Amino acid sequence: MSFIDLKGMLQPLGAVKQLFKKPHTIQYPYETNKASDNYRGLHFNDLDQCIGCGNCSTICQNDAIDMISLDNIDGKKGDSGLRPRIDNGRCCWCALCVDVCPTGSLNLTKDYIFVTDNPNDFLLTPGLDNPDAKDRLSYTCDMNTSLSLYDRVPMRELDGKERVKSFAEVVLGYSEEEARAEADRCISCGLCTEACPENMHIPEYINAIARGNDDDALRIIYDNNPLPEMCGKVCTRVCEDVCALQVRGEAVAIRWLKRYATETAPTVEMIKEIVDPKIEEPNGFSVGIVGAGPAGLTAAYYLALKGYDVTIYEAQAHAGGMIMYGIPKYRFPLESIDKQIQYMESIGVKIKYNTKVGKDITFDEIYTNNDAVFVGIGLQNPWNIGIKNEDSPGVISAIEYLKIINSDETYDVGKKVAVIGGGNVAIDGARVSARFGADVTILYRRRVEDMPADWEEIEGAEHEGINIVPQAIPTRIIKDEKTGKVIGIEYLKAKMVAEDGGRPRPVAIEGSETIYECDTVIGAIGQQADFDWLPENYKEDLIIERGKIQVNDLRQTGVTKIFAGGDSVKYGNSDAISAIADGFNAVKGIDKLLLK
Amino acid sequence: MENDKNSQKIVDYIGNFARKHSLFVLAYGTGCGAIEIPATMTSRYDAERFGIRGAATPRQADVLLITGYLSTKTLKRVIRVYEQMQEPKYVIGFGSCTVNGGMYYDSYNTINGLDQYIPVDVYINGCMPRPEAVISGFVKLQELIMAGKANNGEKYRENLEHYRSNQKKIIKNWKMPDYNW
Amino acid sequence: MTDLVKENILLNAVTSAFKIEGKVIRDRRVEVHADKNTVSSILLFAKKQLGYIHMNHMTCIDWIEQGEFELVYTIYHPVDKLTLFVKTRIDREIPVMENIDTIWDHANTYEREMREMFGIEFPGLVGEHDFILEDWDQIPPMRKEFDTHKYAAETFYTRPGREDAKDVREELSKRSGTVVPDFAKKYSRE
Amino acid sequence: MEDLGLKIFGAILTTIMAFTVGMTYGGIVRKLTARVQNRYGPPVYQNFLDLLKLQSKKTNIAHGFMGHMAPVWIIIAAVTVLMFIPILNGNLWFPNLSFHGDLIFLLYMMVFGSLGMALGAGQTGNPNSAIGVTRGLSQMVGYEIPFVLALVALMIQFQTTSVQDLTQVQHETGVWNAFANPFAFLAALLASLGMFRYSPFDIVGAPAELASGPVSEFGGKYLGTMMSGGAVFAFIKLTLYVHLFFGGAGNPDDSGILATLAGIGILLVKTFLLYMIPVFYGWINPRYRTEQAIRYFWGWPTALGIVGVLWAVFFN
Repeated sequence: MSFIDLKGMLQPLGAVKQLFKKPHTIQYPYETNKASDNYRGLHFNDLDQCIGCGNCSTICQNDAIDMISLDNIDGKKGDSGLRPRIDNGRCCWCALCVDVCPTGSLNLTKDYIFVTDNPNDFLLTPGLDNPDAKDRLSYTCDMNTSLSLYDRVPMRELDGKERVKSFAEVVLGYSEEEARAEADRCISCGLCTEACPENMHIPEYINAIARGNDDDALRIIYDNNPLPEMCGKVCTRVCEDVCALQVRGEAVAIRWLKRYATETAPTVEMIKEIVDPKIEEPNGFSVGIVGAGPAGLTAAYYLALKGYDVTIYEAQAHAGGMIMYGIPKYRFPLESIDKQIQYMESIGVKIKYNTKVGKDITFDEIYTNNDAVFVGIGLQNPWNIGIKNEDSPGVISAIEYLKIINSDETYDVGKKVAVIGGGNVAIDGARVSARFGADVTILYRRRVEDMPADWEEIEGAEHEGINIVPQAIPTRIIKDEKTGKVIGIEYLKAKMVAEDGGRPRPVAIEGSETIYECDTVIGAIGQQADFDWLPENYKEDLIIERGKIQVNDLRQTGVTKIFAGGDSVKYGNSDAISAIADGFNAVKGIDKLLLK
Repeated sequence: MENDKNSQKIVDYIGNFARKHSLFVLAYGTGCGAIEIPATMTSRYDAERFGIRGAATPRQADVLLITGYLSTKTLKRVIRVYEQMQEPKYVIGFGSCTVNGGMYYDSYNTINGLDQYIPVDVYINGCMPRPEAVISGFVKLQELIMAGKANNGEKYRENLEHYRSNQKKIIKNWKMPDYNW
Repeated sequence: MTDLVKENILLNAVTSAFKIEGKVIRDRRVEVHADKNTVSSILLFAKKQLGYIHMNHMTCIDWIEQGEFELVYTIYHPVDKLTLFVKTRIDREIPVMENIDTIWDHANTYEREMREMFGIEFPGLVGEHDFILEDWDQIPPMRKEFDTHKYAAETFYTRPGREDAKDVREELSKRSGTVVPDFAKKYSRE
Repeated sequence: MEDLGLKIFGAILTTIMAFTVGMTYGGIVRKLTARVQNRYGPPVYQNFLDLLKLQSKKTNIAHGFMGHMAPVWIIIAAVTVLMFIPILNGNLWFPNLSFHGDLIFLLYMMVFGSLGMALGAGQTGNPNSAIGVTRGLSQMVGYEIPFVLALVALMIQFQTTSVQDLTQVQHETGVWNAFANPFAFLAALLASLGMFRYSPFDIVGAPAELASGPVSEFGGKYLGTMMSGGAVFAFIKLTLYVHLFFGGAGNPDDSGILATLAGIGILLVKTFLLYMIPVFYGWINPRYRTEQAIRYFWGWPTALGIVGVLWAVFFN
């Protein structure tokens, strides 16, 4: 150590040179600094993209997010009409709300400066109050960083080659772990409940499954759906179309979860034990029900629970209506139906089989002997295809065909089959034919993506080797001159023409006639109701328009005592869950009529 | 008379101008925001450009910074500090906690709305606000001072009853000296 | 992964001396479950005989369903670098625990905190009652039956302007005209 | 009578100039400090704004008689001392109340301000003030010793106790006292570091730990007045040093306008350069504790002071 440390004394003089450097101050507010790329500033919500599921509000640990209704936003199916509003006096910008946003509409921006002298200014409706912030998004929720689980737990199925060999059930069902994992994906927003015609308590029972309480789940399901096993297998599941997760990923498998819940109670006794239905004392009223389809069964079940004396008159040997005779057994096995019917009967529903109204019993008799009548006859008669040689042998409607097959009778479809139509019934007909070893082709007027059938069904059909020819308009059926049997079908290729305010319309291309050789033509272009059994005097009062009975909200027809539901009324789609909803609502109507 | 008014205006203008450009800040480091004050003073953001400067005691301070949540126990000290400050005085609330409780909204010992207990001039949004936001808060305060709207001390004196009753609701055992202003 | 030799030796030493249960949690962490009366002798034994000269921490867990408070004493051996957790359970209705600030002076701080936050009495504990809380007149706030949300809502001011908030599930039910049954509501989102 | 009128005018002029220069130097220092710290810093006139604001603040807090008197005391001490400081050597416009022995008188009077502050701070009863005052006085004891030694050396060397005479000597011989007795100069220079209370000797008013120390109970007008007094004191010290060691400023034979302005210019340059020494020392040094500060002053500066005295005794 030297006596005088010259270097040490002079080194600090270097500080002076700082005097002549440019300061590195950011002269805010005259200069601005760019926020980092994923800075978590104020929120921005794309109001059009948002579906108001309220997941952000639920997750918020600080209770900072409210769901409010805005003036210019109306709710629709799949959109609650509510939008989040952030209380910036609570928010701590943890961005959990962004991470869980299933649609990715809620994001954080680079704006972080918000100064005010009024503490009530801190309520911010993102998107409405800062519409220009869209350009400054920073912390966004993409599919990789999102906390939502977008991928559905895959359902185990029989292999396509395996399943064409028999009518064994294609879908194998979820195991317990799979069901819990799938149920965990649900964000419990409840958007599905509105889409469901029956307004089932979907988030509640899925939550119950997720928490491991299968019994509770089953009870919640039976609260407003007495045919869950059927719904769990063949429901058209409009709920899944509006699932919040479906916006960016795959919807929660609501149908399969319901199926799982019903599988936890494999016998009638177990159902009864778990559901433990509370049957009220008989109230002295009796109700007659025409048709043991989903609508009739539902009405019967809830009426029976309420203490009514219920009798169902069914023309066929089996109850279930279209689910019994219209749905192939690989989708919905016979024992499942039987279980449901047995459960119904066990709580006091009386079903008279092989009793066709108008033939075995008159409608007048039912009408006069009961305090109320519920009509759930469904659509029995197929529409005609409307082309030449339609009446030849070898041409059959899908409904008849399925009915024959489901009645354990046989029908020879030959080697090659053409199916006309793109609905679920058409696919059913095609897949059933494939199980008889036939080479099946579906002819559909529009594109594949326009087909009204379930995408799962279409996929299933493709796996089973069924050929789909889209944009094909059948013009005539060719029959063998000698035997009169069908030998082929001629169709025109079509091109899609965009139409104002509607889906694209197929227009036939002249001269593009193609002939497809086949042994059987199955027509599946829709059904209509059969009202022949109804006496003329009722027909007038019931008000039947375009083949459908007109009813009010409570499914009451023009005749006070007569209620109607199912496919044959104007309400809803032609599917089972709508029929169940009709039955359920008719119970309310009957209750209102009789008990006041 | 008119001449008098004008001269008063000029005096006010000069006074406000001086006040605006000379803000002695007492940072009452209550919460997370205490860490943002040194950052604001660093050469990167350089709050001293605006004449903002730390004051160590409430006697010298013009601005009281409440930098986050206040527990009921801290509130006592804040009220005392605030009352010791000399008029004209201003209060800046930092972050969510001073507005509506922030992430401590359901805590058993954290107050939710600061303006119930002492009047607040400017709130800065954030949790916590970045130094830029803090500076923008000061700029806002300067605007208010120049417009003559920052009359925090007056507000407190006039509504003393209201503030006192709110304060006593939280601080049950009131043993605080009364100051005469 | 070590073979946990040191840990097992410690566990045996403590459990065999006092005939109590215990287990090795993971490397360098050992816990023993003691009766409330033997805690101080275990701590003294650990301190004097085994060299656990430092008390890291002392905390309390409210097991409201079992009606018990669990007290955890965390002590540390600075040479072996082992941490010993001595756990004991006391009755929630009569929350009295032995005072151990004669063994470690700084236990006083933890005990005063617990006295205030859980209402556990430590006979002979020196110190003012107003330690962390001032003028507290409710049940001790860390007890689980104390509803802090409710207390905060009643005591502190909540800024108005958020009354128009709606619940998504209720709004949807209202729109579709249905009611979620009570037994199902417990599975609704909160 | 004409002479008296000129003297009164000169006193007022001196005070205004001392105040303005002192405040401006403070502002410049803040700006330069900011630049050294790589930032822009406040404008040069910031100190005036601060003062204006402080004077426009309401001040309702009373701490008893000494509490009120302390700022007044400081400003009285400052102005009084100022009257005995030659601003420009023998200039008619800046007369001063010099007399033989005024250097000794100044030595006492310069402590007067600090004492007033100490009494005021004591009356407020704030413990921080008490600690601050203790530290301040301890530190004063530290730097007074080399400072007094340096002045004694000058007194012995030139056989006078008048500031005016010391300046005149330098003017006549043309040799600055800084070179006539370099040891005394160095001792005084190092002592001045403590006098200006820049870092590292700023523990007296350490804001973070002592809440600005002695002035912690003084706000508003009190603080403003103290600030003005401090600014005047800074000018006093600088001018005194310039006149004692740097040959003073101004020509005693010419009091014309041009010569006076030139004199003021020279004074400003010299004082500013002198002022930058403690400021620069402050930029590059962290803070000393009180005992470190005292050890510092009683080390090299005191030794240099003693050498300065010996130099004066034996070589002249």
